[in-house]
Amino acid sequence: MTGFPILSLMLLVPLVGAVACLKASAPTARMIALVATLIDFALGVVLWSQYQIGGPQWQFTEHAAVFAGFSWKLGIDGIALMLIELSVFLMPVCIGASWTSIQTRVGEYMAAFLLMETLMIGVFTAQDLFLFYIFFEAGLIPMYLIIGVWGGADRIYASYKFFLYTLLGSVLMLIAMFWMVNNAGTSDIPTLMQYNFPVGAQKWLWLAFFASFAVKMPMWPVHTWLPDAHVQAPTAGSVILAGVLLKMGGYGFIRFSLPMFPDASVEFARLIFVLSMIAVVYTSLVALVQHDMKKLIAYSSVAHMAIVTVGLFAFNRQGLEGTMIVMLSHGLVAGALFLCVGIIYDRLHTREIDRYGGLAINMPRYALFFMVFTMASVGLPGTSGFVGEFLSLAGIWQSSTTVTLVCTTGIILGAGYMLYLYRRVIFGEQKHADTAAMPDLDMREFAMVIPLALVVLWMGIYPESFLAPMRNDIGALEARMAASRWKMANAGVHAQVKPARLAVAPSTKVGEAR
Amino acid sequence: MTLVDSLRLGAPEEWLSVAGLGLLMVAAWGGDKAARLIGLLAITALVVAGVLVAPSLTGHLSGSAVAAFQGQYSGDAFAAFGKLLIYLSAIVTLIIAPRFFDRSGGMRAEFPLLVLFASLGMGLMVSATDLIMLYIGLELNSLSAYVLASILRNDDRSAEAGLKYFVLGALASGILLFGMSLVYGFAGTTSFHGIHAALNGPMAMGATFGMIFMLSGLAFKISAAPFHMWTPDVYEGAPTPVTTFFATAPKVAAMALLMRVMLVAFGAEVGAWRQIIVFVSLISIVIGALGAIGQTNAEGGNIKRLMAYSSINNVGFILVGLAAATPQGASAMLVYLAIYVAMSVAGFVAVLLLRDEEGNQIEAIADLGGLSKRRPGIAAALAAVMFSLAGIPPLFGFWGKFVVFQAAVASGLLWLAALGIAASVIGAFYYLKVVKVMYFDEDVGKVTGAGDTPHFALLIASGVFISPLGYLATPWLGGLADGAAAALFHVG
Amino acid sequence: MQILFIVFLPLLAAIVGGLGNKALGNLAVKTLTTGALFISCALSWPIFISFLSGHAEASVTPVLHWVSSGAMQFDWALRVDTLTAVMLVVVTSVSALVHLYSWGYMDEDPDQPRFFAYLSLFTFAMLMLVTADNLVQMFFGWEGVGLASYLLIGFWFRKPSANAAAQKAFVVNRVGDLGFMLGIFGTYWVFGTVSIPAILDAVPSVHGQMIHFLGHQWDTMTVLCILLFIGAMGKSAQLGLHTWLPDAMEGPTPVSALIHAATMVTAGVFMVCRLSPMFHASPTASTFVTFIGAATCLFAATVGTTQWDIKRVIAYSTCSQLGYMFFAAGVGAYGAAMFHLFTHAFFKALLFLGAGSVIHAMHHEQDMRYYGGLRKEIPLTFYAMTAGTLAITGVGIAGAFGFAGFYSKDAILEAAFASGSEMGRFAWGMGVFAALLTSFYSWRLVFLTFFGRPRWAQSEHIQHAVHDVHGHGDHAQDDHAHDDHSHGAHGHDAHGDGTAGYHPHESPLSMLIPLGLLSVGAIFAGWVFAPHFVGLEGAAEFWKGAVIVDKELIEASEHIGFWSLAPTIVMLTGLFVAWYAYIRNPRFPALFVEQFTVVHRFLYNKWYFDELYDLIFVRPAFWIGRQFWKLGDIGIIDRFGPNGAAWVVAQGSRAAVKLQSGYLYSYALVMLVGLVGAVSWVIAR
Amino acid sequence: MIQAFAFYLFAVLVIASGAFCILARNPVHSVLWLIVAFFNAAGLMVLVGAEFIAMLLVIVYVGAVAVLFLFVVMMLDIDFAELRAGFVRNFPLGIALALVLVSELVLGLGALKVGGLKLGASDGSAMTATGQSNIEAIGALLYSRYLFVFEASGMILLVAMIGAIVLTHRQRSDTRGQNISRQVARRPDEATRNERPEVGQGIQL
Amino acid sequence: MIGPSSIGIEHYIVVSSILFVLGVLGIFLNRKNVIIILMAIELILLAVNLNFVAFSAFLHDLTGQIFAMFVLTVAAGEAAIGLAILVIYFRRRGTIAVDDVNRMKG
Repeated sequence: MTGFPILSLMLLVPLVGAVACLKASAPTARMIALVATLIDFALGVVLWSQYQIGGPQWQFTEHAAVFAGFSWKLGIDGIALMLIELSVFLMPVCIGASWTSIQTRVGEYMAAFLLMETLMIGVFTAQDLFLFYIFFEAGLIPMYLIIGVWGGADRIYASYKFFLYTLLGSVLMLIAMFWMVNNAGTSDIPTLMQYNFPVGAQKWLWLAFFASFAVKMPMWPVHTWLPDAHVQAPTAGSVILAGVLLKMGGYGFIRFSLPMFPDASVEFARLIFVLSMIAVVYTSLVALVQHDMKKLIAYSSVAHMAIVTVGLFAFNRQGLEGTMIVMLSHGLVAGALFLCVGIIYDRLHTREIDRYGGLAINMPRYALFFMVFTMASVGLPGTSGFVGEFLSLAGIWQSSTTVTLVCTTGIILGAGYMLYLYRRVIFGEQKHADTAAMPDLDMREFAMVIPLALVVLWMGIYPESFLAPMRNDIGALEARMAASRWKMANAGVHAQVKPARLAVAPSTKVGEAR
Repeated sequence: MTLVDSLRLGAPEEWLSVAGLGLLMVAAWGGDKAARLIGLLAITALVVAGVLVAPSLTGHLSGSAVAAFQGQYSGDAFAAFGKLLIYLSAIVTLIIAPRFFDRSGGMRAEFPLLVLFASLGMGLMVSATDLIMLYIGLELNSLSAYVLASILRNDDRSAEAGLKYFVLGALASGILLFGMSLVYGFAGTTSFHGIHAALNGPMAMGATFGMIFMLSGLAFKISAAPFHMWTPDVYEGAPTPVTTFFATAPKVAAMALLMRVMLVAFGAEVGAWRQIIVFVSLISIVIGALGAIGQTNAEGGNIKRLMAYSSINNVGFILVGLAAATPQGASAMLVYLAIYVAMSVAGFVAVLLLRDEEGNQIEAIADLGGLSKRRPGIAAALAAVMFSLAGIPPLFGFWGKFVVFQAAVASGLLWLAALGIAASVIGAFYYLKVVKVMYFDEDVGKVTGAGDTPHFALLIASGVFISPLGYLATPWLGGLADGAAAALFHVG
Repeated sequence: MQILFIVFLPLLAAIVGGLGNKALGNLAVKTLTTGALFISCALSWPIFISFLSGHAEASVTPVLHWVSSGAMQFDWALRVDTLTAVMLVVVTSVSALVHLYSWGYMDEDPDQPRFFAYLSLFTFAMLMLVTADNLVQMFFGWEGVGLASYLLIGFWFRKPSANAAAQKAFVVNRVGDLGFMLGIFGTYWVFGTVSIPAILDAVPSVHGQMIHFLGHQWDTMTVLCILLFIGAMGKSAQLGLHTWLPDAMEGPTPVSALIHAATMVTAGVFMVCRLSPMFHASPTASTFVTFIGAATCLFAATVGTTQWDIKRVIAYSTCSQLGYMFFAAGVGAYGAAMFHLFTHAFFKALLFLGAGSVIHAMHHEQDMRYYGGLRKEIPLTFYAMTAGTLAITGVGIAGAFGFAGFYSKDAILEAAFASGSEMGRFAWGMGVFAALLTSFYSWRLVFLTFFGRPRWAQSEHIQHAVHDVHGHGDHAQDDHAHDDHSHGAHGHDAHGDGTAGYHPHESPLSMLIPLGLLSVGAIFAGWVFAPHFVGLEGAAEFWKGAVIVDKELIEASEHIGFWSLAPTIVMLTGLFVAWYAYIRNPRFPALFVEQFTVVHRFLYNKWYFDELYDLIFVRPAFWIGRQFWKLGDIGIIDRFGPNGAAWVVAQGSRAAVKLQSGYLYSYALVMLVGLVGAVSWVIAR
Repeated sequence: MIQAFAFYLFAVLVIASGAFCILARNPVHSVLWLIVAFFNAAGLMVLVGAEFIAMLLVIVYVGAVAVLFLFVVMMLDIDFAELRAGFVRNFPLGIALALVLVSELVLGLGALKVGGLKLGASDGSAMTATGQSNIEAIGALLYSRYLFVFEASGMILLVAMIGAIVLTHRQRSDTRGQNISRQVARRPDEATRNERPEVGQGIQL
Repeated sequence: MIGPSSIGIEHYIVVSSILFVLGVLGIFLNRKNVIIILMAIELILLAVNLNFVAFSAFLHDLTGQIFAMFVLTVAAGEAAIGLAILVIYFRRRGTIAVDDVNRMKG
């Protein structure tokens, strides 16, 4: 790679934009925000094109020891790359979503969002444990303000819950980080990913990290902040919350919990499985009975994130790769669904499902896109939702069939609640005059949903684009987990009963060896 | 070491004494009209004292090279670190005072003098390596502080604050003294190093009692629970510049003193006091948080009281570093103190800038509603202070907690760290509440008025320091703190 | 290359037509989609014929890389072999005809481009399904047709019943898909691949292996096959997962013909046949398939005898016929299953389209009680329906000529009988009894509809049509409002003949042509293709291993002697009973119902499956969901979690405030407490 | 024997007068009891040979501090009748705590006698030289070794003075101060004015 | 001069401890008068001085007496300041009852 600090630049651009927005008038602030996010998106595209698939594990690395105790160390692997792409892709959409719906304190709003972008990219690029933590945690502030200042009626409760819940989760992680750095003598993430902590300590460390990531994901039963936060946040806030912030939890698992504490991960896999199974069924059923569109989608997010966790803790190639695709896909799809809700919310200012109905009549284009995202959400093959769910569930089968069965029921329940939502909102007769009078998508809204829909289909039809950069990294992780499982099984700690692997019939498609 | 050498090491205190006496003359002849001039001169004197102190900060001298007056006084880097922070706080106090006192008939000429003498006393505190020196420094500071608290003698709250502060302070110094007498008796000496040498091995019950009493007395000065009760009332009642002073300089001095006593005098008996410190630390964190939440919930919640509880809370965090009882922990405490001073300054300066249409100071939290619309700059600064106090990255306040907990974990105090940091979440609640009032609530239309340049300069300077930019100072700050802490642990 | 066009032309048409919707206009979209389908159809037949003549070999056309995740690799690829070729012609032919039919049937619908786009989209998905080279692509098609089905059932989305039916179809299918997905996972786990040929090659190596599933050890192939079969059950509406199919009749009739009769619902059969080596390797799974098929066959037939809705009768008939196919596959007669699929596609599409024509004529009245005497009004439809009925009831004389169903159904029943297994005999019994019922309800349909006196007057639809001068009433969409019918405005009281002054008209040409072509298929498909599909000599050569051809079974089934006459006998019996009950003695059904109220109610209410599912799945799901939400999330997690913590903190804060009483002595006391505490701790230590 | 008698006498008296001091209703009585306590404490100090401190106690405390207290008590003009009697709310708890503390101190410190109360060992740098009187020895130490602290304690007294003045000194508006320099600097032309009023008009001031 | 032999140091410690606790009690058992609180503080300091002097004697070390002298000095200053504060408080509020000193709380 060139020595050009492109990652720092990506962090800097939104930050500069944020500062500029603070004092700008509303229209200027919007333009600044849009331009800044688009520049970052362009940089993201450059990043992707420059990323060497099969190259070194860590690319675009930067290092500057300007701080005491930790250093400014950036760098990405394929996994981080993909999540960065997701972030920079969603940000312009978020700005677009806020274009007209936010009318008060626009400058500050845009600044908060741009700050958010910096922090999100920071989370995915940080290669120093503490730098990661700072980015990870700092995101709370802008999000708190976004929910609290521009949110709905119950925004205060929601913002508190969001903030304190996630804070409580992550502070324990900080303690664990101290211990790790103390023990390993470095806060360098790539080094720590190879470091073997004592098995006894791994458990506590794992639990501490788990506290943070489980809240962030969120996993049952610490998910209750999510519906509140989503419902109260402005549209773009929900988009970014569902699109990127939840992914930080998954990213945390894949970057920290698994490679750093492989033995503990193996031990606690069962816990994860149980929580995830509950989450899938529980939150899906809860989603079924919601009256508030955003709440419904929020609960569905919890269910989808449960697939992520089980996929991760399958510790195999399909599970891990599937998980990553689920995360990317859910980022796009849940984001898009929140966007769709936002679009009609802007028109009618209610999220009550019963207030809508028959939108297919006056908003056919909207209905089309909503359908695309609904189908992606229920995991229709050909959309991004399928590839991820399919791979991760296929991965889990190799760990536990019971878990697979229970988690796969998510596809039934998911179809149930999403179609029920669709049916009540889009189909049926037009029950209210104001609903019937709502105009179809305008150009701005088109410009937001079309790219999302295209990427959703792209990821569904040719996911190789997304899988290829991550392949080696996931391969390395899989190898590390496999070694640990072997170790644990030998120690008799966690011997999963499974039939001996049958002779693999030669595949007609010859690919790389497993 | 000759007396001349000793006098050279004690130059900052000597200079401040001389300057104080000189300014006293000015005050005697000039009266209150000369108050501003005296204030300026006092600032100058403090700056000069700072210049005198600065070399030893990086001098890396330790041991006998910095021990003056037969080992009663130390001019080491640790003392220098503390003194610089103290002088800085005093300077800030003197800068912000005149405008405040304009509302109540102008600043008294004695005000800068008292600040000066208090600083002198605190200088002695951080330099003290002997119980007598400790006591004298402490009392010099305390007596000045009692007067400062009640200097608005036409104000009910100020008088009450002074009274409460005095009575409880005297009780605390009584306890401290009793402890010192026991320590003296059972160690046979008043010198810190002597005590260290005497108390090596299983500790006599009497000495342990003495240590406990001393600890209690000092805990009062740093307002650690359960010796914190005076803090909210005094913070509220004292004039705001004085509160600013209380929140910064004496905290630094008393904490530095506590560190020296615990780590030097009782440094061989860590096992005897660590658990007490752990307990005090945790209970301070919790009580501070709970009390502050009480302020945010109550109708008449007062921002100064809130800051008081916040200081109790923060002291709890600082003590986590003491529990570590390592150079790393000491260094962390110093870093935390430096950041805490900046946060307090920023917070109180912001509070000072808030006035209603009639020019009265605004102290009720509820009156901050809509501040973000009326005075976005001040609101942003106050929000930054709040998030920083809560220890949310990327604000610099996080760094203080960071180093302190890192030190605790490094010395094996995993549970303390876990509980402490978990309790910090409770604290986050009230900081959020203030932000909520400023940003989410309706405009109550009370806040107006503008500050003058010095205030804004201070606000910006401290604001920048607690902003993420502060992290750029971490190597520098950490280096100085490490040096200072190392001096503390240098035996001999 | 050919195959690429066949598959992707419909997709292209769907995309262009769907997105171009308003911009292109009705005619353009209709032409485009129908044209694309006819081209596909035209391209498909040569492939079929080449397989028929034994020239073609199986081939795979790669399209695009799809996913590779470790050993889990699969591409978008189009496989063409005999099985595919059969399906290709079925799908494209029926689809093309249905497209054409819809020109007439949907003529007055305001939303035609959408309809045609959906139809084409469906065709694409179905083609992807049948050309799948790997299980995942098959699943893609599987779900794709599900989506299209969902969209088409809910095409008239203003009707709540249509929406409910659409959702039900999707969700119930998902239950099956759950099994299918698990089956794919398991297959991948066992074979390390999802490529169908590779799996089928490896089947023998797994023989006798055990697999760990849900905490127990099972025979590998049995588990996999049953899981996969659950998928098939969902899609093919087998007993237990059949409930969506009758409701799916809420969709426009061409949809019923295409999706819910000829193609999509047979996907399950196709899948079983496609994976026939797997099923063949597991006797247990095959038995299970047989049982489900036989049970469905009988169940649906019994229900079909009591329904009044013309489309529902045909729907249950479909369900029943699918049961035949499955138990054929279950006993190992995959060729017969496919053959029945093939012939069924023609005659069932024909029946549906015919019914559509009737409905069209009867102004969207679907209740057969309000039909009668239509033979004279719409003769062409009558002939077509009769041809279809002859085909489904299996009229024919062995060795001479028979309608399509005669060959395929007989082949199935004979194979079942010949299989020798107990389950095979059971299936045979069920099948024969179902054949009796089939004959009865099919002829019942014909008699009720076309014979007897008109009973139209009681129909609200007809009355509506007669009275509503303005044509379009509040049925903006589903009401085609045949204004021309109401011209002349005879008062209904003036007519004592039950017509209410209504004159049904024969359907337009665009609808009649498909009827005609399908009639040809229904009449001759069996006679022409039987040797290839199920013939003793032709079959192996024809299938070329695409499905397992059990020569012994075919051999044996040709020698079952007297028992081969059973279907014919029951067919005639059914015809007679129907004739007696609905023409000779029309009061007989009422008497029968009176006599056997319970049985009738049981059958009429479809064995109460819907009610049962509502009771044990739907309602509990909502109830539990509400409990989880209100009691779990709000009542427990929030209450004892964040809100509980907040409460504790609030209490603590209150206590802290109280402690800060303002009194000096309290403060001193607290200090003393601290001091004493510390001293005590030291002493106690 | 006589020492022991003196010790117990002084000890009992100092404790008793201390108790009366805090329990007396009338603050004047309290001050007097305090003085008694001081005297007895001084006696105890004399018993151990610290004559100078004992004298200091009497002179400084009784002579200055206690008198100051009396002065303030009188000055504040408190309506003693209004002073509420009785004890505070947490009286039992307070007493209990105090008892616990006393017993802990007495037992913790005094009980060590069982094994011999082991005091620390002085380093001998501040011992009384032979033949040196108590006051001489203290003086010698104070002005050499503790010079710096001694000076600093002077600052404390200064601060106390400043503090007391700052707090209590009032510029009385009803008294007229004399400004000597102004009086001296006053010139005739500032003080007098030559006016020539016209008839019928007064002087305009 | 009475040597340590006749009356042990522990006697002095006990006396001073009791005196100390009496002083502490004086602070928080009293709701009548702030002046008494100030006197209680003086009692505490007296106890401390007693301790210092006793230890000094038993250690044969004058530091304790020096310390006691400083304590005396400071106590005098403290008394002055305390009374001054009391005076201004009384001027403002017209009372020095301890019960009334609770304008600020919470």
